Amino acid sequence: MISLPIFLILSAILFSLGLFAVLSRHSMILLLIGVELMLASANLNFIAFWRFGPHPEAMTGALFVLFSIAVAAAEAAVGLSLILLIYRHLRSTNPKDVNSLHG
Amino acid sequence: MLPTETQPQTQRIRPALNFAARRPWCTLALLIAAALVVGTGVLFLLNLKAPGLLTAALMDALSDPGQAPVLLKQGLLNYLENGWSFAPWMLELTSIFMVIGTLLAVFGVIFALTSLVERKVLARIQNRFGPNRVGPWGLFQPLADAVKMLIKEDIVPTGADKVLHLLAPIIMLVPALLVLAILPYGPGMAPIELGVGILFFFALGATTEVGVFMAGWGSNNKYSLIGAMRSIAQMISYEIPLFLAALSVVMLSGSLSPDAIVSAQSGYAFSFVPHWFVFTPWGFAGFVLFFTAALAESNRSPFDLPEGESELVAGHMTEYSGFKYAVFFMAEYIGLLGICGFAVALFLGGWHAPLPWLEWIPGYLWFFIKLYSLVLLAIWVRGTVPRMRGDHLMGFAWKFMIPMGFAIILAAAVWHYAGGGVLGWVASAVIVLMPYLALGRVVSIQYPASRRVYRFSES
Amino acid sequence: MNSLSEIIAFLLISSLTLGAAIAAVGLRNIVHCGLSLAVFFVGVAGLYLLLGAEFIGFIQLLVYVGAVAVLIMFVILLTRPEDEAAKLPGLRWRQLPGVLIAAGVFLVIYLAIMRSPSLLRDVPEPAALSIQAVGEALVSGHLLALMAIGVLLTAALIGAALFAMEGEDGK
Amino acid sequence: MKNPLTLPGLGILKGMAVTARNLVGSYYGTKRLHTISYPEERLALPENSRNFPFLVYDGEDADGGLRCTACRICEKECPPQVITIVPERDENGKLTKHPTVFDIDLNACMSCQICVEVCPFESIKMDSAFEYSSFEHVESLVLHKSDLAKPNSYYHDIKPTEATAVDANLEAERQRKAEAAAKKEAALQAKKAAAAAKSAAADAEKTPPTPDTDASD
Repeated sequence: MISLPIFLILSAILFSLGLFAVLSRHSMILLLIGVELMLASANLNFIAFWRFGPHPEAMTGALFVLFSIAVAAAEAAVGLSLILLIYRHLRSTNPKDVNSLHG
Repeated sequence: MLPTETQPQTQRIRPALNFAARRPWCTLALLIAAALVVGTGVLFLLNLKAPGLLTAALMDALSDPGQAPVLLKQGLLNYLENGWSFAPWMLELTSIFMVIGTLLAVFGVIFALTSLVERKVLARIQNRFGPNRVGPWGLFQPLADAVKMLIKEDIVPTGADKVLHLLAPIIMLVPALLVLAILPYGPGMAPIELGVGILFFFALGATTEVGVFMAGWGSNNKYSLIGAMRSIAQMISYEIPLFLAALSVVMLSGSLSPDAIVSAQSGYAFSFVPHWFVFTPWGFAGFVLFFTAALAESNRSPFDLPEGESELVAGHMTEYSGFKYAVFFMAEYIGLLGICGFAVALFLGGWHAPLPWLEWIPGYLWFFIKLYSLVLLAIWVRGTVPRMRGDHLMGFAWKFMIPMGFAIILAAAVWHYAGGGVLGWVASAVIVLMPYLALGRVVSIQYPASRRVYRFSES
Repeated sequence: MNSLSEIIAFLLISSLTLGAAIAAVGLRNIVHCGLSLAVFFVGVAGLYLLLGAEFIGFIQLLVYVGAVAVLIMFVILLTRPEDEAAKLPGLRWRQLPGVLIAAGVFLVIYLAIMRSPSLLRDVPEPAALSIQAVGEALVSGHLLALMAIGVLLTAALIGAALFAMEGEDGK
Repeated sequence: MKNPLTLPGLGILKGMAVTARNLVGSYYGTKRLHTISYPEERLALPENSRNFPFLVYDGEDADGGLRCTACRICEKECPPQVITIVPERDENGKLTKHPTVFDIDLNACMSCQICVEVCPFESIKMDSAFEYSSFEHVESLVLHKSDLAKPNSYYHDIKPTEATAVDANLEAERQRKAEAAAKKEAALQAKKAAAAAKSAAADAEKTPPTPDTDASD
């Protein structure tokens, strides 16, 4: 009963939720949370494919997730420090306020 | 009323406690009698079916004290299976609950004992008596504390985030308890033999920070929030040296499983020096580093400034009272016990006896003796070292402990490739000592210890 | 992977993950969003454990719950506007395009999954992810990627520290 | 770090040695211990320790022997107004030199000792007892005359020097009074004698003494 499609659908739901947060929420922190959600859903896909794939002994999915986690950590650190920097300049975390290069 | 009356006034204390306080031995005798009656009853009930198997289980356990808990559990399960014809899933559940119950009982007793011993030892260090009122030598003090905690009013601040305020102590306690599940108490006696035990331990340590944050933010109190922020910053900083120190052991034993690491430390050099990692230069340095970082991880003195009374009341626990505070307290102590258990497994040889002719003492006893020695050491340090200042704390973690962690890893690698021996000893000792002296010098120049000048209070 | 206990575990963990994810993107109090994200990460780690990747699961707990979620919470507290409570506006009509796009993406992925019967292959449970094998793979076949990750992490660390550091030339 | 060869962290080890010495040493001998097990053991209170006032009586009779004369000076002087005195009246409604009611409300007493300073009869003194804790205010902490009255021997027990000085004072006062009374008596006698002599002389000069005046003498 529990098989690959269930995990894929779960991760698709998570991905859509993340996408919604990125597109529609008025806070850069929530935007980042959305990105984290999408990354996590991609990781879940990788692990699910590793588990149900034809060659689990190659560990490709698992290793990719390891690297992905490291990259996500770096992304979160840089993204959050950028948010902090923007907040110091503009006293706001709303992406709509970051518009000084807006023509 | 005559003011020279010598009896302390106890008429309004609850009758049961009053009785216990005045007649400790009588109470103890009553408790033992009650336990005997209940135990006999249970034995009688159990004995209804297949008594032979039960006695066999008991005899089995008595015949081999080194494996007694395991044998007793197996015997009881066997008895339940054959005598009471339990279904497999019932057996599984019984087995799980037996382990959980034993663990909770043992660590509950140790926790209660520690809360008393800590106060006694600290008092003696400060040349006081310590708690000695409730029962003989104050032995029932934890009981009185528990009753006091439970009957206190549970206060939730008006502006608090009620859900977070409620969840925080639970989230603190659960990881602390989960750590106990993977400690190797004896040969083959780890409740869960997890291949990635060390990682499990660090992952649980990381989740504690969320609990601290929830407590700090949910209380809607500035002291709580500042204390929580300090606590989280400190825990993140000190997690790194903790991990680095553990990593050296993982590198040399080639496993993340606590059982395998303990097994890697068996045997004796010259038939009296045990092969524990603490008896190597890098291992000794790693142990000191691990223990220091463990003190900081469990927010204990001298790193207890998240709850520094003088400026932050009680840190993230400021707004907690009654049972929730008791849960925090318990989480703190169980966390300390767990982290000390890990130090024992990683560096002090786990359940192995320190001398070959002491091997007749069961391994789990050795484990708990070592565990408790570390707890006593933590109490001793608490009684000695004053609280650090915030910038010193962070500077110490990032400028001293983390570089030392890397040096220890290097030393462990050199030890591995030199294959121990004199060369390994000298090389790894040099690799550990040089950064130690250099960094110690840098740190002590950067944060010079100077006599404090009192501008107003001293004439 | 079809025993009753596993199915119950999957249902529990996946509903926890989903609920936490919905809370993380939908709640109005941003601190609650951050905490829900932490719960979401715990749920994903649980899914990894369920899938037999213990090592990845605990790494996920360590990195995401211990570091990323806490970092996000720190930033939330540091960027809290003073004048108003940390409340975000609720769902509005102009957020509809976002909802529609997300729903569309989900629909596409869902249809793609449903139309690939090859995904339904029943495979035996693979051996648990052994750390020795992972370590050997990391330092043999994937050495370059490992080094690149190391460089990336160092650069990100320095960059983040530089960004967050208050500069000499004002804010 | 003055000496560059000093190991970093040695100070902590030294400190731990000190605490270990205290830990072990406090079990051997009581020299190190700063505290005592209070209700069983008690420290001898210093003689000048003071807490709340009490009333001194002489002799065996706790009520009759009170030195207090119900002059109500202490009642007037008490800053927090915790003393209540009702003087005794005899059957004619005349004030006697004895209190019927002498209450001190310890809830508000601030142990200032002003009552002791102003008492002209050395009657109210400061007690050193301190175990007054109770579960309510009125019954246990408003002390009445019977609670307050303590014999002079108790006063000698808690404050020997002061009590001896007070006794000497009282004795001197008594003697001075007795002397003054005697002097007064003598003066009166002398005056009377002089008057008698004068009148006798006058009588002798003018008239013979009347039988009345003779009888009065």
